[in-house]
Amino acid sequence: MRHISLLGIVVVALTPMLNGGTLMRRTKKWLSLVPLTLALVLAGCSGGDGGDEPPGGGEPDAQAGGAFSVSSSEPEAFAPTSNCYSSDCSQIINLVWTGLLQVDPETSEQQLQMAESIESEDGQHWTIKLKDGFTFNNGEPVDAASFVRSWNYTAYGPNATQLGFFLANVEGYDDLQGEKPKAKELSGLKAADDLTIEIALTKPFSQLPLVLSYAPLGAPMAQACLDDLKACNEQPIGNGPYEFSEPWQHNETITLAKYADYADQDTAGLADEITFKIYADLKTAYRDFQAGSLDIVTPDPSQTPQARTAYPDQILEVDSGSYAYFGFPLYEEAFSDVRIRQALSMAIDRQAIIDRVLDGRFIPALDVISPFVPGSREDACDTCSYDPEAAKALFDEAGGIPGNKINIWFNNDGGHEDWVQAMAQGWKNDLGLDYEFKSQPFTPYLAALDTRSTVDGPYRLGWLPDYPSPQNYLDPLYGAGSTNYGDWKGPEHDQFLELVAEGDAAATVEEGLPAYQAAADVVLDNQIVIPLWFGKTFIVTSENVENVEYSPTNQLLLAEVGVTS
Amino acid sequence: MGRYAVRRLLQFIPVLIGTLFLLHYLTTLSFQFNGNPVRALFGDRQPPPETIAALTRAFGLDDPCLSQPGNPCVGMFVERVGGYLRGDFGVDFNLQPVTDLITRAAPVTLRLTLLAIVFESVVGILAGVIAGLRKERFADNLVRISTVLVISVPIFVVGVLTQIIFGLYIGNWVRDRTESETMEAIFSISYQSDHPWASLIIPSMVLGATSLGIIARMTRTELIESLRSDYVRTARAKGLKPTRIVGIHALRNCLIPVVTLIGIDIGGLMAGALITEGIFNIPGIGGLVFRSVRTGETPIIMAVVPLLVLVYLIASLLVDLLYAVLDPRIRYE
Amino acid sequence: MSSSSPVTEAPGAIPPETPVRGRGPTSGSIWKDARHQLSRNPVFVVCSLVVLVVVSWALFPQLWTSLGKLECDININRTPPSWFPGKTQPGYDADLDGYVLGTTTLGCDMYSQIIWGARPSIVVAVIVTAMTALVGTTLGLVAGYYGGWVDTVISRITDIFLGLPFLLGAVIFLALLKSQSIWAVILVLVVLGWTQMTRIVRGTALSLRDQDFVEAARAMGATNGRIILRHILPNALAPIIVLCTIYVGSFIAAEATLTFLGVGLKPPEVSWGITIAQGQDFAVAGFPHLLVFPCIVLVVTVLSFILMGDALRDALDPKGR
Amino acid sequence: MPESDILQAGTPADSKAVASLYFDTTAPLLDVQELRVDFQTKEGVAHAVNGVSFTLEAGRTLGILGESGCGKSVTAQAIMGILDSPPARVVGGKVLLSGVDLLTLNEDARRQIRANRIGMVFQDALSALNPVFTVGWQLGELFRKHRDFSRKQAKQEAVRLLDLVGIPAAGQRVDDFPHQFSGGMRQRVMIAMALALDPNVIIADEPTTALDVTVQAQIMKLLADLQAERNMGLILITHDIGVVADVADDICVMYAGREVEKADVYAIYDSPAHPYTQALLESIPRVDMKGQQLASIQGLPPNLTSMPSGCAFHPRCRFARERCREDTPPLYTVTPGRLSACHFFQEVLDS
Repeated sequence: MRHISLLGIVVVALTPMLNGGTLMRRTKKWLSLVPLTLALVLAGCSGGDGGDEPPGGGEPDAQAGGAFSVSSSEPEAFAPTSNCYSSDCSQIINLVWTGLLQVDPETSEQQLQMAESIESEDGQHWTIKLKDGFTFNNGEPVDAASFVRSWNYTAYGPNATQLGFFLANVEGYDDLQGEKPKAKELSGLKAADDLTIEIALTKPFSQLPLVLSYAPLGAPMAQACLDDLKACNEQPIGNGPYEFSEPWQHNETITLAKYADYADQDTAGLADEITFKIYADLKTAYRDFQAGSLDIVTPDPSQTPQARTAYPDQILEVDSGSYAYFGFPLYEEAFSDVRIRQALSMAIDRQAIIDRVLDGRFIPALDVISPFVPGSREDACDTCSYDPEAAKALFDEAGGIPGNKINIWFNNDGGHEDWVQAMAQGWKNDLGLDYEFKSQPFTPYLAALDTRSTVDGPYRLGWLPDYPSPQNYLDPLYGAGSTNYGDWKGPEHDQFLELVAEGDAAATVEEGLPAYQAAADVVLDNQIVIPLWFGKTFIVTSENVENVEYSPTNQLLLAEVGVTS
Repeated sequence: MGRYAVRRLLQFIPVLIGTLFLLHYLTTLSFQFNGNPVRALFGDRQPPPETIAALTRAFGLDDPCLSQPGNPCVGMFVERVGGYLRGDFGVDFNLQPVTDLITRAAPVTLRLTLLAIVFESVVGILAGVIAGLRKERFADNLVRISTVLVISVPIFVVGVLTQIIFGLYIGNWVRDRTESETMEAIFSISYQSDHPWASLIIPSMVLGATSLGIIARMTRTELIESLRSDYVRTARAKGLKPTRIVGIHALRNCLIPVVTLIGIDIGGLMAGALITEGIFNIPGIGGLVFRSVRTGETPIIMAVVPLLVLVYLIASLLVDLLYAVLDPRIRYE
Repeated sequence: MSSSSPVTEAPGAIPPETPVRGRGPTSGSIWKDARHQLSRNPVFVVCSLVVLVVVSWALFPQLWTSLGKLECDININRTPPSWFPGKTQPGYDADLDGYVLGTTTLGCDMYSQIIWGARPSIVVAVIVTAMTALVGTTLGLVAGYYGGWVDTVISRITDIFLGLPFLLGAVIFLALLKSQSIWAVILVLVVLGWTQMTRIVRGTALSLRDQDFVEAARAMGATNGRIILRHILPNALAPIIVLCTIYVGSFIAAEATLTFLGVGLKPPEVSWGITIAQGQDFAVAGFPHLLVFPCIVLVVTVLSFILMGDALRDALDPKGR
Repeated sequence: MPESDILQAGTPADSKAVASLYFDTTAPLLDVQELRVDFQTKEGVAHAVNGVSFTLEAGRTLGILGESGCGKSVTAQAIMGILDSPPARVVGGKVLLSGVDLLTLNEDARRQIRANRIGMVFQDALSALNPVFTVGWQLGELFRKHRDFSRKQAKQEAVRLLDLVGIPAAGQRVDDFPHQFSGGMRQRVMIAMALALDPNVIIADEPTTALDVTVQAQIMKLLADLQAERNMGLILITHDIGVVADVADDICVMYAGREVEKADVYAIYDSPAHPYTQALLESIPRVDMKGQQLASIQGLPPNLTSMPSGCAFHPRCRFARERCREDTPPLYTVTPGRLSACHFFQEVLDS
């Protein structure tokens, strides 16, 4: 499964992999989006575990030059960049385009790139001044018009871009929607002069810069590109440290070379050439790595044990913030008793499943908030540890489940079968509960969940946070948002909503934490879901490359990768 | 024969329309009962309805009949076929024209298929001849058992094992010893676009393995029968060399059904490449259709599958015509 | 004939276009001779024994294993049996007692999984073969005997389904069905599998239609139905039976392949295909026994069916003596 | 053997010339001595040919007569060296062609004897001709492979041969396929093929069986004419005693893999010296015996794997006595040049 994070979206594309893909296949990178709320939520989010990486800022000591290769999946599109939604795709956009600003990987501070300044008096009207001297690969200057052009294209309804709705709060957005829109350009967007962009929003929104730092959305568009989108898609015209050295070899390779005229030496790349080899199946990629023809690879989960044995010193494993859980259809009589829900949670030997089935690529969840973000606790959930006796006692006390059989719901194209079966087998062994799988492809699965009545048993879901805030693990999952498929309501739910609102209203994240934690407790005490585990990313690097690092926002910093002779 | 060919060509039309409608109805039902696949692009989070609507419209899935379960959407079908006649095959979920996807994938699959056919024909016929000549002896039993083996071992097992043995073990050994890029490409793990033929050799062997077994078995049976025939006895009485008797007189007759088999196989191989393509990371037709089935990208299914049916039909027509060439006793009216 | 599809291929031993030789009216002696010849054919005897054993696994799994269908312990998963050669991955090298073939990906006893897995595999194969034979024989006889527009319509429909590549077709149908029960798999395999049988039976019927004994029956005023049932069918039976044995073998393999592609049977069903599909990723990355045992069983079973079909064909073919 | 060595050395083109150097022109053209052929079957060893001897001189015609399964065709194929082995195996005897024992030659030398020195006409021309090649190609092949002719030359030869055997419009028919010819024409093509390289001996194995009576006569006449014209030795194998009557000089009657009577054609027709020959003669319809019951031979030929003891014919013989069950009759000399394998040949002659 490809988890693709957009600002606020976990896009779980159906697996392109032959074997149904595997759990959390592409969880590795949070997109550049993440920073968005980093700053929003705070300054002090020292992030997940950045680990002991070299001190920040500029160039690490890795040497320049050379070439290396990375495994990737087929990107969606480069023209417009706003159709690019997978992490593998935006990884490439990050190298080929430079947007207005980025969030510094180490310090989480906003670093202006194309922008000279981004200012607003009221949070509603913004003025962006651009630096002079930057050019696209084809020589066009990177000017105000190039950004306006890009966003107008993105927002225009009939263009059907995936990210268009990110601009929904720009004035005039609604006029661009529908089958026959009233306007072709956002009325709130203007290039006042060559280097000045003026943006008018429908209401104040202080995080606009962070939204714009999301590379696929913030990338400018050359006029030549708009004139011939098709050509531009095959041979993108960017303004970043790297450029396509040959047209996009679909499903085969994308080769980037350093863009000679790139004006900002601080963010220029190290290696001369980066090749993305596109794979439909990660297993093949790893075997190519074994054969020495790849430098950075994400092995298939099944290859993890072997990779650990074969390349113990070349593995990079970082918390990713992804979160797997099972929800309950609370509208079903059988699951209305909290003791049943607790019993089911306690009858899962999370550690054993992680160790034996998932090959240690996860950590057991003892909270609904990932340790990746502040506010997570290691003892929040009393009923998330394996305790078969207590589970059985509780289960019997509550009178069990009618028919002594449950249907387990999950999508069958994400490689979840094995661990779901291991989990269900645990229920059978410990609670004597029979089970049946209601697994189906993602589309009908979501349709079934959307009805909030079809699903009659625990259902699997995963979450990849959009920004590292405890709030992001709470509100979108159980709040008034859309993934409350279990239809949780009633006084506890009201209490939960109040607590989240209280946290949201706090001045800083730190101050909001107690409220968020209390909200999490409401979820856990009522066992609204069964928290399972939090993910880790797992990559293997060859001896050919050095300084392969993840940013605290969980992005692979490819421009900083050096090539050893 | 000309009139026969024309009549057969005309019969393609109902078959193709039938295939198209079958696929259209299946995908329509899937949409009606499984829901809008566009929704799944956004995963857990519900995007604004206008975004879903815009994308659905762009993908040509906005026909109101798609929300009426059971409705065969004939109007939509007519519209679609009309589009095909104008050369418009729709776009995928990345808004790439389906024709582009096919023109990119088809040559690769075509190369793979060609290599597979060469491999299965040459090795299959050779093995069959050896087995036929050494009937009931060691070579025969070896060929018989090993051909049944390649038929009965699931192709995905054969594929992965081949990849590991040839690509990794033998491949690493080769890479240590040669500078030849072609050799390295032959023993590479995955498809190399720089070596569009060499790197397809081993995958084509995997792809052709199953048919190879069938061809070998068939050649063997036919050859044994042929060697018992009167005309082979005549050829012997003519004082011809054994190689000529087997190679010209006997084999020429055996080849008729074998060629039929190979011809019909062309269509199957192109599509059957699905698993092989997946294992060796070959960006061909099989993977394209598989992906589209998974994501619900109807335009791809609707364009590629009838194309494969067409390839099959043309192949079987060619085979039938070839049959008449190979066997002068057959005449088509 | 599609190379990717085990189903359409294996029976290829009898090519669809092979003209089926018209035989005279079947006499009991062909079958008697065949029985005599088969009982002395060691290959046939061994293969029948294998088939018998596998069928008994499917019918009475409890006779062969005391373990239940899914008695698994994930704490000992992926462990090869102690006698298994080769290096074991650290953490999976437990010296297990009572697990002669080690454990599966989910920690079930490999041996009992194989025994329990026989039933769905065999059930799918047998039912699909029976249905295919029924549909294929009926349509083939009707098309071949009546000819004309009936033949044209049936043949064109056959073309549509023959042209649909088997694996792709199955993937499409199963994805659209969205149900992955054993019945869905059976349905899809039948929908895509009837064509070959139809073509072959049609060919036989076509060649028999003008034979003297059929003419004679017609001259004596037999109805079409009676001619088909009493004269054509018995003579077409031999190739049908041979095809069926080959079909059973290849449908077993087809089930495994579909399961591998993620559109076949699903846990908690236990089938060989599932065991292989679950194990194969890990098998090639350090746990070979996960693939070796179920594959051997699958291959030996399929092999047995196919070789049985071969022997049967040789025995029934008067020219082969 | 020196002969074989040199034969082996010869190239196809000159093989005949080289080989002929060692052929003894004074020796009989074809001298078969005590030929024995066994077949390995599941039921056991079948003695298909059980010590057959005969001699053929140039310009003469030998008819070999017998029911199906009596070993006629096997004898012919053993002479040609085209038996399928396994299951067949020549286990004894000699086949001397102008003094050279063919059985001792290596396969390559034997191959060159075929068509060059011994030609063969097969029974069913439709199946004996390769269905997928034109007759011209099949005829020309002989010249291309044995004489190194070019394709064009070979085709000319083919036309000439077709013309020779009386196929009308040979120049056009040369590009036709066997199935496009009528039965008689096909048989003519077969004969042309046997004649092509001017062999010394032609073996015609039931050349007229599948043809209707008028065509039969034409074919037999063609064979006889060609034989006379070229002074070849002709072996005519048939079960039809009527066919050989007009053409053959000598007759050899075979039963169960053995010759049972050998004589010139007049003697045999006049008064057979073996009950089997007698029975065969009685089974042909004759104009002068119109209205009478047509006799047929009782019973079936014996199973070659379990031959009856003594005389193989005794279970079907009306003259059979105790002795016939015990003693295998040798070939008695009835009159000089006339042999019969019957203890009671005199009795048969007299009847």
